[in-house]
This record gives sequence, structure tokens and C-alpha cells, in this order.
Amino acid sequence: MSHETTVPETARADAVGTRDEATLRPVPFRGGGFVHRPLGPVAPIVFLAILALWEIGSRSGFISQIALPAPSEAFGALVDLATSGMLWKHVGASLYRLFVGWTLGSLLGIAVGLAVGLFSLARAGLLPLVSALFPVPKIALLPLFIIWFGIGEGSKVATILFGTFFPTVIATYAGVDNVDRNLIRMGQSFGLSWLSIVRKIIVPGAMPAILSGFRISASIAIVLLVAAEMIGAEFGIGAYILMAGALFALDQLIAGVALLSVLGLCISWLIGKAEKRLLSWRA
Amino acid sequence: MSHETTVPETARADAVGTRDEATLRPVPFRGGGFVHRPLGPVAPIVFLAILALWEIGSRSGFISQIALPAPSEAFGALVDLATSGMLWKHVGASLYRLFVGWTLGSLLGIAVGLAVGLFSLARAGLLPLVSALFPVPKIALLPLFIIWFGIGEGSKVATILFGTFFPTVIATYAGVDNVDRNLIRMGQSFGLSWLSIVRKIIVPGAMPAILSGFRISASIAIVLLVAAEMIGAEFGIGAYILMAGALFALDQLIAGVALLSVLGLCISWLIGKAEKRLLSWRA
Amino acid sequence: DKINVGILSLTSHSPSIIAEAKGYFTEQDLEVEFISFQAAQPMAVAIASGDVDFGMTAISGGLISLADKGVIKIIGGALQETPEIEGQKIIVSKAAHDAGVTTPAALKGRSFGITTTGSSFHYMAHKIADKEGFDRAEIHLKPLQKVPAVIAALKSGQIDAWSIVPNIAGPLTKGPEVVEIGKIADYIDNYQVTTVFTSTANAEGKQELVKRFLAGLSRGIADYNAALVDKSMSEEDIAAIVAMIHKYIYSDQPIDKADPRIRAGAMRINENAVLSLASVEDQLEWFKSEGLVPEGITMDKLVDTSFVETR
Amino acid sequence: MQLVLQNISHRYGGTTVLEDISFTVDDGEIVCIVGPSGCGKSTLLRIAGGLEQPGAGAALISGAPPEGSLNPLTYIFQDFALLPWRTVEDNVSLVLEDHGIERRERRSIIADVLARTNLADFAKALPRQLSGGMRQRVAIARALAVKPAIMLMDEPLSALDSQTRELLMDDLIALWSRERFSACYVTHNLNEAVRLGRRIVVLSRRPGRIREVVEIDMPLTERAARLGELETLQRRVWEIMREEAREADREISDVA
Amino acid sequence: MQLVLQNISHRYGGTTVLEDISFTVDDGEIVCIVGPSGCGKSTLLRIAGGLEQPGAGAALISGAPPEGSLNPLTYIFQDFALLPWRTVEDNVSLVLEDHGIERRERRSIIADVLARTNLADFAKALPRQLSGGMRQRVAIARALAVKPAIMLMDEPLSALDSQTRELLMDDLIALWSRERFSACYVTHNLNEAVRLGRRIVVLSRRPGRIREVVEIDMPLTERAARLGELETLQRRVWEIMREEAREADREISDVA
Ligand SMILES: Nc1ncnc2c1ncn2[C@@H]1O[C@H](COP(=O)(O)OP(=O)(O)OP(=O)(O)O)[C@@H](O)[C@H]1O
Ligand SMILES: Nc1ncnc2c1ncn2[C@@H]1O[C@H](COP(=O)(O)OP(=O)(O)OP(=O)(O)O)[C@@H](O)[C@H]1O
Ligand SMILES: [Mg+2]
Ligand SMILES: [Mg+2]
Repeated sequence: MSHETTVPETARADAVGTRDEATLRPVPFRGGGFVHRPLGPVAPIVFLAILALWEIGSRSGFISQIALPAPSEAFGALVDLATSGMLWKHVGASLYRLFVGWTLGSLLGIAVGLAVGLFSLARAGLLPLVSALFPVPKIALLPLFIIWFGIGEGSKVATILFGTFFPTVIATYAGVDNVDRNLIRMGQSFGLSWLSIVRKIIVPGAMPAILSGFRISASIAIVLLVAAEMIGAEFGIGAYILMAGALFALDQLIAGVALLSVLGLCISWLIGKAEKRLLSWRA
Repeated sequence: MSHETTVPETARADAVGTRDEATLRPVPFRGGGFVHRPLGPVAPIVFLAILALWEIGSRSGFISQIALPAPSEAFGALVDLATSGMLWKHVGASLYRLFVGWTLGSLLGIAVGLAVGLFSLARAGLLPLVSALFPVPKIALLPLFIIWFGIGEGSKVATILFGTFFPTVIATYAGVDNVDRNLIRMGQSFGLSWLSIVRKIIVPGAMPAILSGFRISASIAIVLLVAAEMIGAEFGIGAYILMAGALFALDQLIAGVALLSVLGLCISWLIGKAEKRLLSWRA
Repeated sequence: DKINVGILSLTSHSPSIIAEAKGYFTEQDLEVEFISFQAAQPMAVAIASGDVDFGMTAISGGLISLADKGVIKIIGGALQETPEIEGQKIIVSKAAHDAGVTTPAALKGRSFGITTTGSSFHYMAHKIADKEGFDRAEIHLKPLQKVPAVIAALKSGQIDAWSIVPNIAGPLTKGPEVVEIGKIADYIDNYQVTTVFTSTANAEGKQELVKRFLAGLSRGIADYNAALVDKSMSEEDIAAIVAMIHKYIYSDQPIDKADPRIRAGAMRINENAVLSLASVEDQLEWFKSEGLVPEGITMDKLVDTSFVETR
Repeated sequence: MQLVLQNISHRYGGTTVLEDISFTVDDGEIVCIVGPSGCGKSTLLRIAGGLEQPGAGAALISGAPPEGSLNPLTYIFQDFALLPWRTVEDNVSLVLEDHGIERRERRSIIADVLARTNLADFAKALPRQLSGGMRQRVAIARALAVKPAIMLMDEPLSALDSQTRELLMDDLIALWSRERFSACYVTHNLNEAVRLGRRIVVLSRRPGRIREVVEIDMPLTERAARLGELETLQRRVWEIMREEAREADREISDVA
Repeated sequence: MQLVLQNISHRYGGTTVLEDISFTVDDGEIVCIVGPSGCGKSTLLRIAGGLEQPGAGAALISGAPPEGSLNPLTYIFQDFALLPWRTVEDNVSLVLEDHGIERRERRSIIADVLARTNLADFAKALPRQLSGGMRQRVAIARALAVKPAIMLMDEPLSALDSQTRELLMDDLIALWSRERFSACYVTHNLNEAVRLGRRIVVLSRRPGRIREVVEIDMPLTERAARLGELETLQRRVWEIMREEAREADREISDVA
């Protein structure tokens, strides 16, 4: 097979049927690569190595005290917090705010998201508003929130609620949009009622998108914890971090940030569990 | 066709071939719904209606002056800002920070994202770090940023850089992971070099994901503008909002937030344009 | 030499502005650039990081923490409560007043606004509790990050009480929402409200520069006291000084609005930046007793007494 | 019950998809519709089942549906259209739930149809665990559950590999021999058309018009043995369509 | 050039996919591999082309590749594997770019192969604008561009509808008549196998073993006219496979 007819026909004919054992050679291997081999416990090793280097750097004075405290100091701050019993007060206060704000924000967000996904009018009317308000930084609105919701739990919960509402709306309506139209058509072809189609086809079909929206809204909620607890919070991880910042107690600051990180990991683990359970039908 | 054999065979046989014109009736329509009709200019109407209601509410005193200024006042504040010539100073300062921070963050993010996507070791080592640091609230780190990057442009750019770096890493490696393995295999089967496969197959294949990561990182950058300009910023939209918030000048606050919203819309429009150009090959 | 001076938008920062405008710093061969901050804490951090050379703020937990890390030092005093001049006020919301909070003693069990933990407001609240003889925990502190947020919360009755300098307290108590119930001077003796500070590197390595700065500043302080506290200058000169200050403070308002605000309730700033060691020590002890700063910090680490007179 | 399509035309935006299509599906008869890609076969079937309203003309039914038919016109889709989050039995259950059938009876109907499609062992399996052929059998079981008068099948076998297709075609023929359902069967595959159709409606490429209607009198059950004759028939249909198919294949879509 | 598979076995994790497969693809010969779903046909082809390393045995080549062959063993994939962001000509260009061919010559090679596959009009089109059949023709043109000695085709027609498949099969036969390429052609479709194959290797269901090798002596070009004879052959192969296919179809995958 060639572009020109330069290869003589005879050369071809010769080759047919003869197997020249001497020239048998393996097919060169050219696959491989571009796949991820699990490498065992690299992550913990890297993590520990970084901690160790950091600790050594701090102790030797290579990393200045005011730039970054040693991890051992941050750990010490965490232990102090735990032994003083304040840890639970802070974590408890934050969890309460996260829970209430996130639950309300998600419920409202799912409701509005379903409306936007199902009704043309809601989509045309609400979607531009949602898109316009989603990127508004919540810290910018804190002064307004103080006026609207006071300096008690109200404004803190509201900050988190606002932060989680918009991404949930967007995830939900995108999920509804992505439900296989053929499944909806199937429902209609069997004469299922509108409500049945929504309940049995659209909502479960949008569930993966809603759950992955939860992941995003949960991390936004945690990020907003600090902003929310700027106003009049005595307790809470965010308040603890702010206090540490104000006192320039970097060990406590790092400890607080680590707490938030762990909180984020826990929540995403929980959502992972929920996904496993609710979406076991996926591959 | 029935589950039991109760329907007499004769009843069937009768029906065959006879067309009883009298009983001809249309097939009941059961499709429709679950599609979105474009509704014309609903969005601007809703938007204007909300503004009008708000204005009326404010003028009639139904919405208290301290709770929310009238939109006309916010607009007035914006006009003041424009006529005083400060608008461009604020917008210019913010745009500069956004541009530098976002560009650096995106470039670094893409580089690290590609490494994570291509090399097992980078994935195992870096990915957990990225996941752990991504959700850390940037405001919590402001005191550290002052020490690390100073109070000049450094810390502001760094805040935005940090904010955009992590989502870009995640979008990029997810994009690389999602490149059709068959295309890579095709490249290998034609003996393309590793670099050719990366340049001509993996990078363009990951481009849609990277661009949609840009959308996210751009909105995060805008949200972080306020946090970034908390430290020693004289000019900038964030600084303007913070000042307005500090003085409870709600008209200026709303004006500043509106500016951010418009900025966000412009950037997402630009990214949309870029997507149209770069991804014209998609349906 | 070029130096950076950090300021907040408060009248108490006027002396360096005056000194710069009148050329007192130039006489000392100093080229000054002002850097504005929204809050005291970042200013302290910026001095520690070397971005700013000199600053003037209340003693806060952050400042002491940085001093403990050996990066900044108090080198002089500024604003101080003196018996003959009106000092900081204790004010309460109308609602709290109606509910019987008419004296500071009634603050037991009430909420009290502060900006951040370890701020001067925090100190004042506890000093009131100490003197009135109730437990510090019985006064509920509400951190609100910024002064304007505290004002808003007080006006709307979301917090019961606050303490603040007279030029802010004055306009507030004129309105119907806020009532004055006491003076801080009754609870803290010779309260050294703000101090001048610099980085340890400056204090130890560039003593001559620090001296020149303090010399320039002292002349600014003298003018400030003469113009706004003692009012011993001619009205023209006072107006000129107010105009200088207006370039940095209340600059977002027209001069005719800003003028009375700048003049109102100016508090005395110590001539020659004299420092009250006793008051500083009292504050330090309080911080330690609250566990807000490391145990090991001493006055030596916090204060460099070699530049100004102390008392 | 008969399905009567009368002068159906349809357009999407500016493009005419169907033009003046008329034919009838009689009781117990399988009518196959063949035509090149994009000629409007699926659209026609959607119109026939009341899922889309034709631009002109009408889809009509005559005669009463058989007693107990819950859904006289029932679809079988190319992509099976099973809910991936429901097990096989729950997928069948779905289409019964809206009809107020009590639980016990529902379960017996489900068991009955699964048995008739040899799926009893798979009642608790999820769709993703099944091969394509088994999934389509589930879709057929689901269709049987509502006792349809006429089945509307849109390329039911074209998502399957050719061996599975062969197996399922045997199953369909066996099912038809037992139950004599009527069907409107859309396909690309001329082999399927000649194996299953009593009549074959051949459409032109877009806009779809009826090119020809081929009648095949041979009983379905005999066809497996008389493949030679069918082969000629298939060839004939292919000759009618070949050029149309080639043109349709070489069409370039919107250069947007 | 010949491709020799010697005693190839392969396993993925715990499951054996291939067991002791040996056969040879001679020069100018099309060998078809048929077998039920999941029996390891694609795996075998990947091993043959050096994309995967066999657990045991070896894929060998003997003889020199024809002069000027850039890529002696060249694949054609079921899903076409075109880069959607490149035009037709750039997709062909891709496989030439790494070989240091100068621009002018590259352009002439591209023009040549597009002309030979009747794609000259589509040089500037993007894959999404083309029908499935045209896309596979582009993939074939791309394969021709590197002058392969042996083509490895993994169900090249099974993503196409049956009319397009018919058209492409005609094209392939015409191409083979002109160029006499050798090929290893994996398919599910027995009709394709008997129309194209000089030999048909029939695999059992997983783990894939060789059940039988059917030789067809009839010249490719005559087959269109002698469908009757092929029909019997196809039937015979189907008889061998039917039960295997049915079993494979009823397999339930991981109940995880
Ligand atoms: N909802 C729709 N809106 C606009 N155009 C449509 C719509 N549905 C189908 N079309 C167009 O109508 C034409 C006919 O589509 P249809 O799906 O009926 O063809 P088909 O014969 O079933 O094709 P295939 O053989 O590929 O299944 C196509 O050109 C298609 O692009
Ligand atoms: N990379 C892999 N890792 C693990 N298992 C695999 C992998 N590739 C294929 N398999 C398994 O090996 C078996 C054979 O796969 P292969 O794709 O070769 O079959 P096939 O005969 O081509 O099937 P089909 O007819 O569906 O294309 C299947 O059970 C498949 O699930
Ligand atoms: Mg169709
Ligand atoms: Mg395969």
C-alpha cells in the first residue's frame, strides 16, 4: 500500500506466504504511560516531609518566627484549646451556624433551582438575578447584614445561607437541564403525570449534580465562616482565627486554619458517603 | 396482547382489516412541557420591575433608609464617583491587581495541573496538598500575607493569585483526566512522541475544562478583591466598598457592589468570547 | 532619609501630618510618606515586616505579640487621659439606658462593643468590671471588627455599651439613640491610650533616625495641642492646621463638614512624646492576666525607654 | 385497534422534515419504516405516538383498545430509556404506578412480564449490570406490562452489536408469534425490515416522502428458513435506497 | 510483511481474558476475528499492535515493511478517534508531523489520500460536521497516509448505521481490490466477516480461545454476487457462536 506505484508488484508477491523465521522480531511496544499508577502512601509521606522541613526550618531560625510558627507550636495551640475545653465551644458554635445556614440555603436553593429548571418563566425571571448576585462578595455585604439581621446568630446564619443558596440554585437547575430528555419522553409516552415525571425521573436524575453542588456549597460555607464570625461572635472557629489574627498569635491562627481544613475534609467525606449511598446506581 | 388469555380470539380477528371510520379519533397529545421557550425580554423587565419597586419602597419610606438606600441614590453615588474622576482610579487599581494575580495564578495553576494530570508522582504528592489548601479562607491568612508579601501590591496580588491557583489546578488536572483515552491511544498507535501527544492531544482536549475553570477562578478573583484590598489599599473597588461599609455609606456600598457585578459580567463575557473562538470545534 | 509613617483616619494621628505639612520633618532631613491603614493591627504587622517605619496606635494584643517576637518596640507616648481635658466616655444605647443602665456599675450582665479581642476597648471594659467589683466574664464582649460597626450596633440597640474618645462620643450622645453614663478616667489612672512605636531594627540600628523622627513629631504635637486642645493659636492658624489635617482625615467630606469634626473633642497628646510607663505596665499586666499574650513578655521587651522621657 | 397516519407533514424551523406521509398500521401487523439518516423516521414515530404535534395532517386511531390496555400506544426506544437508578422490576413498576393498580396485582404483572421475557433472574439487577441486549429486553417487558395495542419501536436493535441483535430478533419473532402485537418498527437495517415487516415503508432522504411501500406476504415464522427469497427482497429495497443513503451520508452539517 | 501471534494469553487482575491464541496474518490477507462481547477481541488487537504487553506469548512481525512505510502497524478504531478540534486535513496531517516530512510533501500526501477516499471536498470540514460514515472514511484516509503494512481494524463499522455500513463495506472492498492491504479485522458482525475475511478466527466467550478458523477461498470481488453461498457460511459460523453469544449476553456484571 503506497501513494505512488514505485513498489514493484513482484516484491509484494514474493512476500506472500513465506515466513522468514530469521527476521521474526517482536512488535515494538508503544502503549503505556498516561495512566495513573497508585503509588502507595506518597501523600502522607509528602505531608510528613513538609511538616518536618517546616519544623526544622522554624527551629533553625531559617523560617522567621514572625513569618510562620513551627508546626509543633500550632499543634501545641490546638492541644491548649482542647484541654481548656474551648475547642468544643468554638467547633460547636461554628457547626451550628454551618448546619442551619447550609441547610436553609440548600433547601431554598433546591426549590428555586427546580423552579428555574422546570418553568420557563422562572428561568427567564430568576436566572439573571441569580447570576448577577452569585459573585457578590459576602464580606462586602456584612454592614447590610448587620442592619438586616442584627449582630446575633441571624447575620452569621444569613451570611452562610446566602453563600450556599446561589451555587445550589445553579447546580440544581443545571442538573435538571442535564436529565436525559429521552427519559422524560419515555415517561410521557407511558402517560405518567407531570408530578410523577418530576418526582421519579427529574429529581433522581438531577441528584448527582445536586450532590456535587453540595460539595461546592459546603466548601463555600466553610470559607464564609470567617466572614460570618467577624460580627459579634464570641465563639466559633472563625472568631478564634480572627482573634488569633488580631493578637498576632500565629500558632493559634495556623491551628484555627487547620481546624477549618479538617472540618472541610470531614464534610466532604460525609458528602462522599451520601453520594455512595444515593448514587450507588452509577457505575 | 394481554397478560391473561381472557380476551377472546374472535374479538381480535374482527378488528383486523376493518377500519371503522366512525371511531377514528386523534392520538391524544402527551408530549410538550419540560422544554424552555425563550420568553423575550423577561429578564430586563424583571430587573427593571425590581428596581422600580425598590425605588418606590425607598421613597415611600416602606424600606427604611438605614436598611437599604434607594437605587437612585446608589446610582447617584456612582455618578459622583465617575464625575470626580475617582471611578477610573478605583477600577484601574482593581483591574491591575486582578490581571496580575489572575494571570500568574492561572499560569502556575495550569502548570501544576498538567503535572498532576500527567505524572503519577506529582498526583500522589501534590493533589492532597492542593485539596487541603484549597478551602482555606484567604481572609484568615491576611496577617500572614502582610508579613510575607508586604503591604504594597504584593499581598493584594498574592491573595488573588492564591485564590485562582487552586481552582485552576483542579480544573486542569480534571480536564487532562477527561481527555478521551482513545485519542491518546490513537496518538500512540501512530507512533507520536510523548511531547506531541501532550501538545496536540492532551492540551487541546483539556482546553474546555481549563476555560470553564477560568470562569470559576475569575469569579473567585473578583470575590477576593474585597479581601485583598483590606490591607493598605487606597484605591480599588474593594477598598471603596470597605470604606463605604466602614462609614455605613450604603449608597456607595451598593454602587461598589454593582461595579463588582458589572466587572464580573464583563469578564465572563470575555471568557465566553474566548470559548467561542478556541472551542469553535465543539457542536 | 525616606521613611514611611503609618496613619489611621483618626484625629489623634494629626501630629505627624502637621509636622510633615509644616516642614518639621524636612528640617530633620526626613522625607515622609504616609501609609493609610483601616485598623491598628495591620499597621503593627507592617512595621514588623519593615514596610512601615513608624506608627502610632493603642497598645493591642497584636502589638505586644510582635514585641514578644522581638520585632517591634514602643518608643514614646501619644494620646493620654489627663484630668483637665475631657477623656474617653462610657456610653450606652437608649434602650439599655431605659432599662436602667445609668451608671457603669449596671453594666454587669450587659453587652459591650469592642473591635477585636485584645483591643483597647477590651481593656477598658475589663477595667470597669474590676473597679465595679464584678467578674470580667459578666460583661459580654461583642467583637465587631471595626469602629463604625460598633457605632451602628450601639445606635440600633444591638449592643448595650461602649467606650470611646470624646470626638466620636460627642456627636453620638447628641442624637437620641445614645446616652453617656460615665468616664473612663474614673476607672483607669493616667491611661496612656496610644503610643509611638517602630521596628526593633530601627530602635536598635538606626537610633539617630528615630531621634530625628521624634524631634519632628514633637514639634507637630506641640502645634496640635496648641491649636486644638489648648486653642492658644489664632483662629487663622487653627484653620490652617485643620486644613492640613483634612488632607488625610475626613478627606471624603467637604472641609466645612469636616472642620467641626476635627476640632471636636481633641485629646491631649503628650508633649515630646512622653510615655507613662505605669499605664503601659498596667495594660501589659492585664493582657497577661487574660492570657492574650505570651507569659514571658516583659516591659524591657515591649518598651525602649532610651528615646523619650518617661513617667 | 388501528393506527392511521393521514397526510402528515412536519418542519423544524426552516427545514421540512416530513412531507405528506400516509399509511395505516393494522391490527396484528408489523409495519417497518426504513430510510436514510435524518429523513425524519424518529419524528414520524413521535407524531404517531402523540409526543409531537404534526405541522399538517393527523395521527388517528380507530377501534377500541383491547380491554385492560393501560397505554394503547407504547414506545420502545433505541437507547432503552431505563431509569438507571431503578432495578429491573422497579423500572417495570414505574409505568404501573400512576394507574392506581394495587401493590399485589402490580407485583404479579411484573413477575408475569419478566417471566415472558426470560428476565425473572434479573429482577433485582440494576441496568448498568446488564448487557445491552438484556436492557432492551427489560424495555420490552416494561412495554408489555401496560398491555399496549400498538408498539412504536424506534430502531430498538440498533444500539446492540450484531450478534445480540440476531438473538433479540429471534426473541421478537417468538414474542410476535405468541402475542400477535401490532407495531410500527423504524429501522435503518434492511435485514431487520425484511425479517419482521408485513409491509416496508421506504422513505426518501430529507424531506422524508414515501418512496415505495413493499408488501411481504411470507409468514414471519417461515422467514428464517427462506432467507434466500428475503435476500432478493432486501437487495431490491437497497437498490431503491442506495443513492439516497449515499447522498445523506455525504451531507455536511451546519458549518457554524 | 506478516504479523505472527504466538500463544498469546492475557489477564486483567483476576480475570483471564485471552488464552493461548496463535495465528498469522499473511501479506495481502484480511483475517477477521469474531467472538461474543467481552471475549477479548479488542485486547488481542491492542496486543497485536504493541499497545499492550501480553501476559504470555508474543506478537511478532516478519519481513521488512514496504518501503516508505511510516507506521507499519496502523489502527482504525471503532469510534474513529479523530481530533474534534482539527479539520479533516489537519487530522491526517497529525500523523505525518512527527516524521520530519517537509510541508510540501505533507500536503501532497494529504491531498492524495483524501482523493483516494473521495474526501477531497471535505478537507476543511470539522469532524462534527460529518456523518459517521464520512468520519470513518477520514480515519481510513489518515491510516493510508502513513503507508501501513498491516491495518488493525477494531470493529470499524459497528458505530455506523447499517446503510452506511453497507456503503463503507463497498468502499473497503474497492480499496482492497486496488491496494491489497493486509488487515486484522475485528468484528461482531458475521456478515462483515464473511464478506471481507480470507480467514475467520472464531473466539469463544471469555476467556477467549480459538474455537475454529474458517477459511473462505472465494475472491473478495466475487462475493457480492455469490451472497447465497456466503449466507450458508455465515449461518455455520453463527451456529458455532450462538450459544456462546447468548451466554455472554446473559452475563451480569459486578453487583458492586
Ligand atoms: N427537536 C428538533 N428540533 C430541530 N430539528 C430537529 C429536531 N429533531 C430532529 N430534528 C431534525 O429533523 C431531521 C429528522 O430527524 P429525525 O431524528 O426524525 O431523523 P431520523 O430519520 O430518525 O434519523 P436517524 O436515522 O439518524 O435516527 C434531522 O435533520 C434532525 O436534525
Ligand atoms: N484495561 C482493562 N482493565 C481491566 N479489564 C479490562 C481492561 N480492558 C478490558 N478489560 C476486560 O477484559 C475483557 C475483554 O475486553 P475487550 O474489550 O478486549 O473485549 P471485546 O471482545 O473487544 O469486547 P466487545 O465486543 O464488547 O468490544 C472484558 O471483560 C473487559 O471488561
Ligand atoms: Mg432516529
Ligand atoms: Mg472491543
